[in-house]
Amino acid sequence: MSTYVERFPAEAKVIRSAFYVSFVSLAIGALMGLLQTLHRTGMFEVFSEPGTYYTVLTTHGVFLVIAFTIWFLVGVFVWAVTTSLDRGVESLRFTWSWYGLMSLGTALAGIAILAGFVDDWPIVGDVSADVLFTFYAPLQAHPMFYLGLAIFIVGTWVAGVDWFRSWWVWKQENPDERIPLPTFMVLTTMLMWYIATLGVAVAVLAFLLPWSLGLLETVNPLLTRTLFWFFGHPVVYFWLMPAYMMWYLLLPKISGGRLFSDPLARVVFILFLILSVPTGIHHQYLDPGISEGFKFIAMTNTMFLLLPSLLTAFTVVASMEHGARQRGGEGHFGWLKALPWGNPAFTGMALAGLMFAAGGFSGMINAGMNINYLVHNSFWVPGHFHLTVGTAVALTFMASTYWFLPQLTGRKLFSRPLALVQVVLWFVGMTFMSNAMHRAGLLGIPRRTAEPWYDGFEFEAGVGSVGELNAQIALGGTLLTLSVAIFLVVVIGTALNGKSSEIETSVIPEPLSGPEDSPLVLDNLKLWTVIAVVLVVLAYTLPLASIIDRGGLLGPGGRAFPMSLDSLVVLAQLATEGALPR
Amino acid sequence: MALEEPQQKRQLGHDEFDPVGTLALIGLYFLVLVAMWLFMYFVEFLGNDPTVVGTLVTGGAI
Amino acid sequence: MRISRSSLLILAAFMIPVVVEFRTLLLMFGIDVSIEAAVAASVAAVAAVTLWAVIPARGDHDGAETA
Amino acid sequence: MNVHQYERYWLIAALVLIVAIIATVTYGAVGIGIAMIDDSEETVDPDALGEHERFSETGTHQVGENEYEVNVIAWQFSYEPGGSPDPPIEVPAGSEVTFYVTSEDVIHSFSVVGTNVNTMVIPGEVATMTVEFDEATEYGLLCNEYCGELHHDMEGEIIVHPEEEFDLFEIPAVDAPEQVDAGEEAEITVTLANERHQERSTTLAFEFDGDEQREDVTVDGESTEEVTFTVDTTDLEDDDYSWSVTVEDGMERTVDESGQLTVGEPEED
Repeated sequence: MSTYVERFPAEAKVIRSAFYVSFVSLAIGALMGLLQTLHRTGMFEVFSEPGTYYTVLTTHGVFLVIAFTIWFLVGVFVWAVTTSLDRGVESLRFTWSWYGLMSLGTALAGIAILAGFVDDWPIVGDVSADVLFTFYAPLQAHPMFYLGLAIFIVGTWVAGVDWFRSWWVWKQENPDERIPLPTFMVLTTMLMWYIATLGVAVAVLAFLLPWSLGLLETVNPLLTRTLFWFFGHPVVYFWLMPAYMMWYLLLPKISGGRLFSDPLARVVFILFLILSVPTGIHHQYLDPGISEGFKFIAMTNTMFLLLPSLLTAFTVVASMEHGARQRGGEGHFGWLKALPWGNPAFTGMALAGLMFAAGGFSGMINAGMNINYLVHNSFWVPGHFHLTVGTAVALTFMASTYWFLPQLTGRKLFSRPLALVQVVLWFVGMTFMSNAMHRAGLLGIPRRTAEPWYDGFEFEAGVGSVGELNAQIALGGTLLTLSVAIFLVVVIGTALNGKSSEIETSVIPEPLSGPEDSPLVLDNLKLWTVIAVVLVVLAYTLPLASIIDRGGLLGPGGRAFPMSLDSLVVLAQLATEGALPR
Repeated sequence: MALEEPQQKRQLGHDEFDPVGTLALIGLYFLVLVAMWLFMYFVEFLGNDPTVVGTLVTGGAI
Repeated sequence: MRISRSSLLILAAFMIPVVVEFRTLLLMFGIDVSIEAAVAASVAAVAAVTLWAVIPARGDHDGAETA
Repeated sequence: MNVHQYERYWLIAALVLIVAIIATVTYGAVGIGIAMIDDSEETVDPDALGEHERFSETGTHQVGENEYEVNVIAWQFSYEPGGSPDPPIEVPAGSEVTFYVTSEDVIHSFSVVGTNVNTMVIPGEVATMTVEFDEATEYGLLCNEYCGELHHDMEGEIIVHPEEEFDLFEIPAVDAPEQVDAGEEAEITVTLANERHQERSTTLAFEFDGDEQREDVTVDGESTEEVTFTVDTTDLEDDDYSWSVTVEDGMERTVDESGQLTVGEPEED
């Protein structure tokens, strides 16, 4: 009984079901990415009506960073809790209930977005949600979008309850044991998530949903925006912490070594819990209505949030080095050759980590308060997050799928060489794309823009030309799409593969320095939660109070601008007003 | 390609293992970070004039 | 093979950003390398590494163990 | 807790890096004087910007020796002034310019291409930025925050004129008769205001029935001059004639006034 599916067949089914939703979202999102990259670089005029670009962009953003990532990570968390506590979920019905809630939410929000591709629907009329991932009011989506989002998030809350419940029952039976590391990681991540999602829950339930239903006439755009970023920054750690978890648990094992330090892994996750949320204002460095002092505080918190990532870099690389040395690696750098580069799960995660080192750097620039003038909302920003969520997280998830799938299905991976080519292709494609995006951003080329070419001026490339950068971006984006296609082929191929008995054991080796070396206080989740909440209160009370005091709960401004206006009407209005020269 | 089974040649315990390779790699990373930060701030950012200044600091005099 | 096929693949992948960014670096110092030349250089570099990997090293029989 | 010696080194290096980054940014703020967009302005009602003290008068205004204020309204999908159909934003070189930018609809940005002048524009809030423009040049202006279907068309221009060529003339009033009897002279008196704080000269071009009269005028700083153009109607038939007066100051922004003069008995409708 070594594979996961043999030990927990019912849970394996839950995880597989979550993964498959995740992969379908990945396929849809990746296709949208291809359309965007070709259109906005001017390689092909994909959209005859450029407004469609924003429907595509919303689909790309929401399906990838919300659906693909979160559906995958809930699957991983079920795996982590059940294997490390060595017990199945307490109630399968309960588990499927959060699965159902999340599915309903995904379907509602997804349909609202995809409906934007068609101008008019019978009976319901115009449905769309071209508001992008950030849905800044006063741009307004169809109520179904906000409702779907809310239900989805409630689904993740219930999932968290499921895992806390497992841990609680386990604790009653094992009162003196340390929380196993994988469960510890799940619980701290979920605590962070509960705090973080309060912001978006308030924004959606108290303001945006009633407003989209016509119950409120106006909202305060700065307030809903601030509440979004209260959630919008920590959500990146909700994606990242499961990727870190893979690096802490799977990378050492696959490298043939052991985790370097269990206590430091715990410290890292605690730092994420307490520091992730009071940082969101760093996305608002250029927002009027928030004082410079609050921005400075957000920067300080954000910079200290580098610490857990920098610590992770050391611990994870050291664990890999341990594996490499056990496999006979020598020298200061020679040990790198002894790593299992032929294993797609290893190579994918190692390359993801490497690209994250680069993404970490551009993140430091983003987090710098005044240097933000240089890069804010420029193409630099998507360059950055395609390295973080788009590679550190996405490539880690894909690579770990190559390890998970055989565990979850009992079937051998369809094709290791193809899988290896897939992860390497991602690395190459992303190198081209994100490099050029960063450089294009420094020229002032904006993000989120269908056709970033203008009548009155041109962007001046100090080095190279805008055309070269666009070509690199389009080439990179195409390679990435190809990579996703290969990934899906491997997944489908594996699902159709025959059962195999040659699958390696799912047991994670003991860390070099185990939990017995770490102080007990690290496991005091109550304490860390209280500290996290206090820090959030300190960081956010005054800015929020100031925003409400200045503009009021429901204003100033914030009259609805529904994104379901017929585009032809808008165009006609503008043409008659002579507002547009083109 | 060979089926995976770590071809372990030796066992290294906690005390026998010094992550000297990691220290070397991460030391290089540190130098790259510092150099890139200085370049981005002082060359790319401060060289991208004009920049938003405070009226208090300049006192309105030029 | 001196190194395994997978190692060769990784090595080739690593060379791509190096060549691309080396061109950017040269441009910053005023040396303009055309795209064609950069592509040719990267193809040549990958070919050289492949050749080096495929031609067996004298007296080296377990060089392909790293996979 | 058992932390390896090397990991301790790294922990210290990481903390040093973090503190050094914060120190650099602090130096930029305190040492160089780079200010952040902040909450120094009161909120405004985006639906009533026409009645707002500042935003009812968009455009450039001189407020000190070398200090100017530019009031801009961003809207779906242009800037007033800055983008079509409005003229570009015009300021003089060697000046300190404070932009006050707000939005009358959704969230936009006001981003000067190739510079660090960049702010979000949020309805209800006013973004202020003080910028020193040293040289005469032109900058592109764009919106880098998705603001709707035609977001990618939202652009504008900032022209920095040489200081000695920059004018801020207005025509606050024109005193012109609506009707004169045939054969009489009509006097049209144009009040020309120089809103710069320095004395400026310009030319007024007056056009009446295809004939042009030009008059060079010099106006003291922050004051007005009256210029009178005389029209002789001796040879004109009874009819309605239109006139216009234009300030020829080389600015992109056109300052002009126009009206009608009826010669002879007004037609009774």
